[in-house]
This record gives sequence, structure tokens and C-alpha cells, in this order.
Amino acid sequence: MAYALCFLLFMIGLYCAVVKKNMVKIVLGIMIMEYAVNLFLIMLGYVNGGVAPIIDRAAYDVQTHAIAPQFLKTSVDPLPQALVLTSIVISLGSLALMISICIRTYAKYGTFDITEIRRLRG
Amino acid sequence: MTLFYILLVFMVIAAIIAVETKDLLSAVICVGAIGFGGSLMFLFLRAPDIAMTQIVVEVLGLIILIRATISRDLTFITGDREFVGTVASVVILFLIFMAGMRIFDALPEFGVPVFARVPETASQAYIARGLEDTGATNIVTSIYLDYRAYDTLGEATVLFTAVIGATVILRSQSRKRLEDPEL
Amino acid sequence: MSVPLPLFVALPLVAAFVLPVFGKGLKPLATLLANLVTLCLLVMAVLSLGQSRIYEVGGWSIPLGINLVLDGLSALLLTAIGVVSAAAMLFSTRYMEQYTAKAKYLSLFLLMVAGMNGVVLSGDVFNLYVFLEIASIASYALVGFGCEHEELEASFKYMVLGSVASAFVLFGVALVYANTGSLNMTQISATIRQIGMNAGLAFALSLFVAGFGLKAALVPFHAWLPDAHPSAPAPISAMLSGVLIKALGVYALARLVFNVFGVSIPVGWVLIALGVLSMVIGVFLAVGQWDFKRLLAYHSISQMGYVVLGIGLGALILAQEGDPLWASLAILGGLFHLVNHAVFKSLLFLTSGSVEMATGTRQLKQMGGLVERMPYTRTTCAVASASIAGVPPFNGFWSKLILVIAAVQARFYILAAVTVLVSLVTLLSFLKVQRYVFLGELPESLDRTRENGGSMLAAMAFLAVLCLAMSLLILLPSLRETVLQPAVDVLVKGVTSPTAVVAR
Amino acid sequence: MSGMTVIVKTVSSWVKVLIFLFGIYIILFGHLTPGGGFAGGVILASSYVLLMLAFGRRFVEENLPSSIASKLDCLGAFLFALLAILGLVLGGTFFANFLYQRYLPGEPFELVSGGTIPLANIAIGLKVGASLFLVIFALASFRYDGPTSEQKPAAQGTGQKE
Repeated sequence: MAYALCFLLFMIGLYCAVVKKNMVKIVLGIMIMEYAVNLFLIMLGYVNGGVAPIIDRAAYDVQTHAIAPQFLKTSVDPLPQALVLTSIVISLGSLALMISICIRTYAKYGTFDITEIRRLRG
Repeated sequence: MTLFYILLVFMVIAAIIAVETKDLLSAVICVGAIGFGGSLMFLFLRAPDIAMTQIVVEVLGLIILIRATISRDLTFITGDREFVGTVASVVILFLIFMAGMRIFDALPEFGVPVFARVPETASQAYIARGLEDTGATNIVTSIYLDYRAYDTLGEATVLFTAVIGATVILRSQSRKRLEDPEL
Repeated sequence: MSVPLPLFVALPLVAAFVLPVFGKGLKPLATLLANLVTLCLLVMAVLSLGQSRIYEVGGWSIPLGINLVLDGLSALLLTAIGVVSAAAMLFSTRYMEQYTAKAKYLSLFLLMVAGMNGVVLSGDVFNLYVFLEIASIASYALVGFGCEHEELEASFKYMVLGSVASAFVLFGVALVYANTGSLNMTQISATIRQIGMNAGLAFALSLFVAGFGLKAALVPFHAWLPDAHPSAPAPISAMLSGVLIKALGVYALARLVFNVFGVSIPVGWVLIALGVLSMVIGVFLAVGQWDFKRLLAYHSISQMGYVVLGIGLGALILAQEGDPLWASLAILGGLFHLVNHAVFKSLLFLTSGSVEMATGTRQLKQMGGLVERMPYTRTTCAVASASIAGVPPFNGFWSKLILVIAAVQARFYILAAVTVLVSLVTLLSFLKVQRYVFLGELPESLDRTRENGGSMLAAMAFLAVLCLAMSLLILLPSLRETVLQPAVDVLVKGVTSPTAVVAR
Repeated sequence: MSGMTVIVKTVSSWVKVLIFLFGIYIILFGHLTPGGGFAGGVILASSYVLLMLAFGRRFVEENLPSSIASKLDCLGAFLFALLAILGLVLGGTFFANFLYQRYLPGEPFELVSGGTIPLANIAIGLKVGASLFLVIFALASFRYDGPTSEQKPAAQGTGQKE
């Protein structure tokens, strides 16, 4: 059910990107899609009653270099978190570029309406 | 558990408002709300790194987005593209959605991670050996900057590319005058 | 001699990081450096042809770290990228003088090359996504490089569809991780063989087909290409049509379908359908075009159809457990056409850029009689046109011939007929180009047109010679064994390909 | 954009220092606590964004010219790539954590631990901070003077296309 809501969020973003005719709205749709995927990845790694994958002094034995078994059992999956860190940055980068293109296009055409920005045809 | 559902429903509602509202600025703010909702969600999902990153990115992203919308004579471009196209795409999206719902049958219930089902995944090794292998107590950082540092190089490059791209797109003059044939 | 694989990515990246620092006075040096880097990449790629090895980044063994895989297919793509980028970079040296911000252009160009090399070498699905994004974002910016109305519009359209495609790919990666718990291609394919395809994996595969299909501009997803490719500066058009849609689209799709998920009958049919649709619709849309570059862009869609058709035919025959000989022949045709298309389509875009720079227009009807003014450009353009239309003895002929033979042998007579028909229409379309651009009467306005000299001609001549020389790749058995056959073997062996075994 | 009121200016000139310090802290302790180069870099950039909002674009341009920010951006990216290449040279493989494995293992939970990870965090922080500052600066200083200033006469563009 939680995954389904996440997928719904993805589809709302896709709908916005496909159907809307305001350039900024389209960008927002793409952002929503990216949020949904990031959320989905993190949710995949969640452990019921888990702890964050950061070892604190209590969970580490300095003499034997052993990590407490409790931590091994309850830590959430760290891999998706590393992936999402990367993908958040990527979406920020593409957002910046997209907004630059939007602003520049607005300066050229004087509108955000993509049905009026139609010089290329055929 | 209910907390997650409340937050998720909040995000979905914010997304619907962002998509359907007529005012561009409110749409942007609603997307900000989704971002902050997501950030809270990350915090409760035991991903403090992501929560922190998400929140700072959200702030900057909102500034960028508001820059695009503010001080424009907002022309309230609402509505969709052609009617037939809209209906067709809605039907297609609905079909994709129904097809996509089936995939959740194959997934385990929420709260059981992948590595609890599949034996010998990398994740278990990261948790068990991360500190010993890399010396960082934050396992996410040890993956991000050591095991999968090559991804991070790519990610830094994406940002670099986007910045160069943005400055290129926003530069004031793009072509030299070509009247001079000896150029 | 074996080159450390990360250098294929690190070298252009480091150069791209350094280049923007170069100020105005150092511009010739920056251009020289960029040219050296692309040349170096070409040499490295040629040296790695026929090799096969795995590189574990950071020294972490397979499930922990990311690995880079060099096998026949990656080496082939690396070489294609090397050839086209070296030629396009040489061409840019003079062509890009008409734009400002050249250092940033060079930097973006190298970033795009680095992204493509990264995609081609990656053995990890998430890493593939990251490098896909580098190459795509650099290409969005480069399409809009001119900052005029059309360029910005095309760039926005391209960026939106490209970002949707990337989101699909990322969602697919997430679903694969959810079902197999791994990101490494070898491990994923091993797990899939163990647990079988379930609904989640099938959905992930369809997301990949849609995402990479969008990047490759196959027909239902082709809307952005005819706008984006002509709007970019000519060397970038050559890069986009020449290698970007192949490395990001077709290569990634083939790699995932053949080596990760394994071929199946429905996927084979989907690929064939996409290929045939692209071939036919692309060519018929191209015939009616009067804008030189736009016409070339539609032909890119059509020619990518050939590639996907060959690969799909191979997948179908393999999945039906037909004769592997015909499967490998079909794949050979597809892959050979891929490299051929890289060469002749980039050459065509470069000639169109040369013509545009000399005449100031792209409209076919406003040109004519340029054969006297630009004899060299005319020759290279004729070579490339003959190549794309499949006139013997140029390289395009051989790959199309192989495709037709494979289709006939596998008893897909209709496909063979369609292939020949599309080839004829292509020939007609390029006769039109020759007729309107180079023959006929020279209009008054173009009286002062002159040939562009120096580096631009050198780049075009290089590619034109390759158009002829690449026929040897198929005719000389020794070359075929080192260049094409390893690439075909990687796909034919599928999930049991040698690199998949070496990786264990 | 000449800036906001005196109250805003005074407060933000104090707060900016705190934000900057916090960013540095997040970067340096990224391998021990949540955060890291990226989050810290964004925080560094946002301290300048705050200045830009409060004092106006000119003020920031005088303090941190975009040409310098651009060089910092390149420097950060280059340093990170350099770490990777040093791994190849000193540690045998690309991105090998050569400091941790060969030279400086350090103690867990100490600042000096994790080998190249803190260095990578610093490089990324520098890179991210500079590049986000650049983006925001480029967006803020893009002059939009209405469609007339840049728009070509409409007839020229439409006439050529078929």
C-alpha cells in the first residue's frame, strides 16, 4: 500500500509532465516524478523498528573491533540511501538547467505556454 | 506506520494541488511542500543523510523555481493541451498505473528490506564490514565516497555539467557577428 | 597494451574540468588540448578492440564496488565514439568560431564524450544511469547552445522528454534492486535466472524499453529528435545522431535485454516492431523535408530502425531457439549498421554544417549549383549519401545486405522486402539532396560562396575515407574477427556471455 | 535588487557567519555524522544566497566574483578527480582509498579517519558550494527586459520554415 501511494505520486508527476502546457508546470511534474522514485528507493531499504546506518560508540567495541549484533540486525539498508544521495543531486542539476532554459525561452517568446512556442514543425 | 501513510497522503494531496492549481506560485510552493514532506519521511525512515540533503536542496530548488516564476506577468496559463491528446494520454497513463499496481504483488510488504530476502547482498556486507574496510562510521558515506565513489564522481560531474550548461544558456550573446569573412 | 579502463572516462573529465579556466588568450591552447584528448581517446579505443576484461573500481570485489566491463561490444562502441568525436572536434575547431563561449563548448563536448564512454563501459545499472545523465545533460545544453528561438524550444522539448526517460530508467533500476537486491549486471542476471521473471522485473524491463527507446528516438518516442538534432551546431548534430542515440539508447537497451534480462519472444517482437516502425515512418517523413538538417534527422530515425531491427531479429531467433548462425548474422548486420551509421550520418551532418556555414541557409530550395563552389564538400557528401542509401561498394551496402540475408534466411520475407524498399526511398531522398544542393543553377545570392578550408575539410575527408574503408571490416576476415565478431558474440551468448563468466 | 531593510541586512550579516561555519562543520564531519560534502556545500552556497537576497546582487559580486566562483568550481571537481587518479597511482586502482589502506588508517570516531573520505568530502563541498552559487548567481543576474529586447521581428523566423 505504501509502495502504491509512491507509485501514484510518480504517475501524478508523469501526468503533469505529459498533459500540462505551462513550461514551469512540466518542470514541476518531472520534479514530482523524481521525488517519487527517491522515496521509493529509500522505502525499499526500511526495516521495521530499524536504526540509521551510522555506527555510534555504543555499537562498536574498540578493543575487538566488533560491531554490536543488534546494529547488524536492525540497521536499515544503506545502499539505497547512497543511491538517492546521488539521484537528488542529479535532479537538482537538471532542475537548474531546465529552469535556465525556461527563463531564456520566456525572454524570447514572452510566454510559458508551450502551445504558443511552436516555431518548429513538420 | 500510520505516520508514513499520513505523510504519503499529504504528499499525494500536495502533488494533486500542485498539478491542478491555476496559480504558478502556489504550484511551486506545493512542490516545496512535497519536498519537505519527503524530507520528514526520510527522517522517519532512518535516513538522516538524505533528509538533510533533501531539505537543503529543497530550499535552493525553491529559490531557483521562484526565480523563474516571480516578477513575471503571470499569465495564468491553465488548462491542458489538445482535448483528444489529453484524454488519450490519461487513458494510457491509467493503463500504465493499473499495470504498475500489479508489481507490488511481487514486492514484500513495506518494512522488510531487500537484503532480508535475498542472501548475500552487498548491503549486508556494507553494514558488517563498512567500518573496517573504509574507516568511516557513517556507512552511507563509506558507500558514497569509497565503495561507490565512482558514482559520486559522476554525480559531481552532472552538477558541473548542469552549471556550465546553465551559464551557457543564460549568456547574453550567443553568436559573433559573421559579416567579416576573414573571421 | 592494455589501457586502464577508467582512463576512458577520467581523461575527458579532467580535461573538461580544466578547460573552463582557460581565458580568452588561451583559446587556441584549449582547442588544441580538446583535440588531443579526443585523439587520445580514439587511439585508446582502437588499441582496446578485441580485448575483454573487467576493472574493479577502488579495488572492491564484485558485489561491493562498481565494475567496468570491456568486452567486444563496448570496444566497438568506444571506437565509434572515438572516431566520431575526434572528427567532430576537429570540425568544431573552425566551425565553432561563429559562436561565443568556446571554452565552455569544448568542456561540454568532452563531458558528453565522458558520459557516453561511461555508459558503454559500465557494468552496474545505477552507474549506467549516472553516466547516462551526464551525457544527456551535456547534450541538452549543447542543443540550446545557439540560444535562438528554435534552439531553445528544441532544447526544452528534448530536455523534458529526456528527463522523463531518465526518470523511467531510474524507476526501472529501483525495481530491479527491489527484486534482486543487486545493482551489478552479472549478479542481476544470475539472480534472474534463479528466481525467474516476475511481474516486477517485467515492468522494470518495459520501463527500460520505454526509457531507452526515448533516448534512442525509436518511432513512438521520436518526437524530440527532428527538432533537437537540427537545432544543435553541426558538430553536435553529428555527435548526437552519430553516437549519442546509439550509446545511450540502442547500446544500453541491447546490453540490458541480452546480457541482463535474457532474450524472450515478446521482447524480440517488440524490438522488431519498434525497428520496422522507425524504419518506415522515419523515411517517409524524411522524404517531404526541405530543411537539409531536418531531413538528415528523420533519416537518423529510419536508420536506427535498421539497427534495432537487426538486434530484435537476433533476439527473436535466439529466443525461439532457431539457428544461432542466422541470429548472429542478424546481430552482425545490426551492429555493423550501427557503426556505419555513426560514420556516414556524422559525415552528412558535417557536410550540412559546412554548406550552412558557407551559404547561410539550410533550405534546400534556396541552394543549388554548389558543385563548382564547394567541390570537396560535394564529394564527401556524395560518398556519405551513397553510403546511407546502400550503394555498393560503400559500407552501408554491406550492412543492409547482411540484414536482408538474415531476414530471408530466418523466413521473414516481408521484413526483407521492407528493408529493401526503405533503402530505395532513402536513395531517392538523397538524390533529391544532391540535385537541390549541389546540382542545378547557382542562385545569385550564393555567388560569393567559398569552400571552407582547413580543419573542417580534414574532418570530412577522414570520415569519407572511413566510409569506403569500413567495407573492409566485413570483407577482410581478420578484421572482422577482431572488430565485429567479438561484439556479436557478446550479444549472442546473452546471459552466459564470457564477461559474465569472467566476472564471477 | 538593491537589498532589503536594515534589520534584514544586520541579521543576515550575522547569521551568514553561522551558516557558513555550520556548512564547514557538516563537510568536515561527513564521515562520522549525517551530512557530508554535498549537504555542506549546499549550506555554504546558501549563506551567499542569503547575502544576495539581503544585500542585492552587486554586493555579492564584489565579494565573490563569479569568475572566481567558476574557478573554485573547476578546482573542486578537479581535486575530486585527482583523488581518484591518485588512487590509481598510489593505491593501484582508480578510486582506491590509498590513505586508509596504506598511509593513514586513523582511529574510528576521530576526525582523521576514513582515509580519503574527508578529503573527498572537502573537494565535493567546495565544488558543490561554488557551482550552486554560480547557478543562482547566473539566474539572478539574467536580465529579463521584456520580450521586445531580445525578440526578433516575428516575420523573419516564421517565413523560413516549411
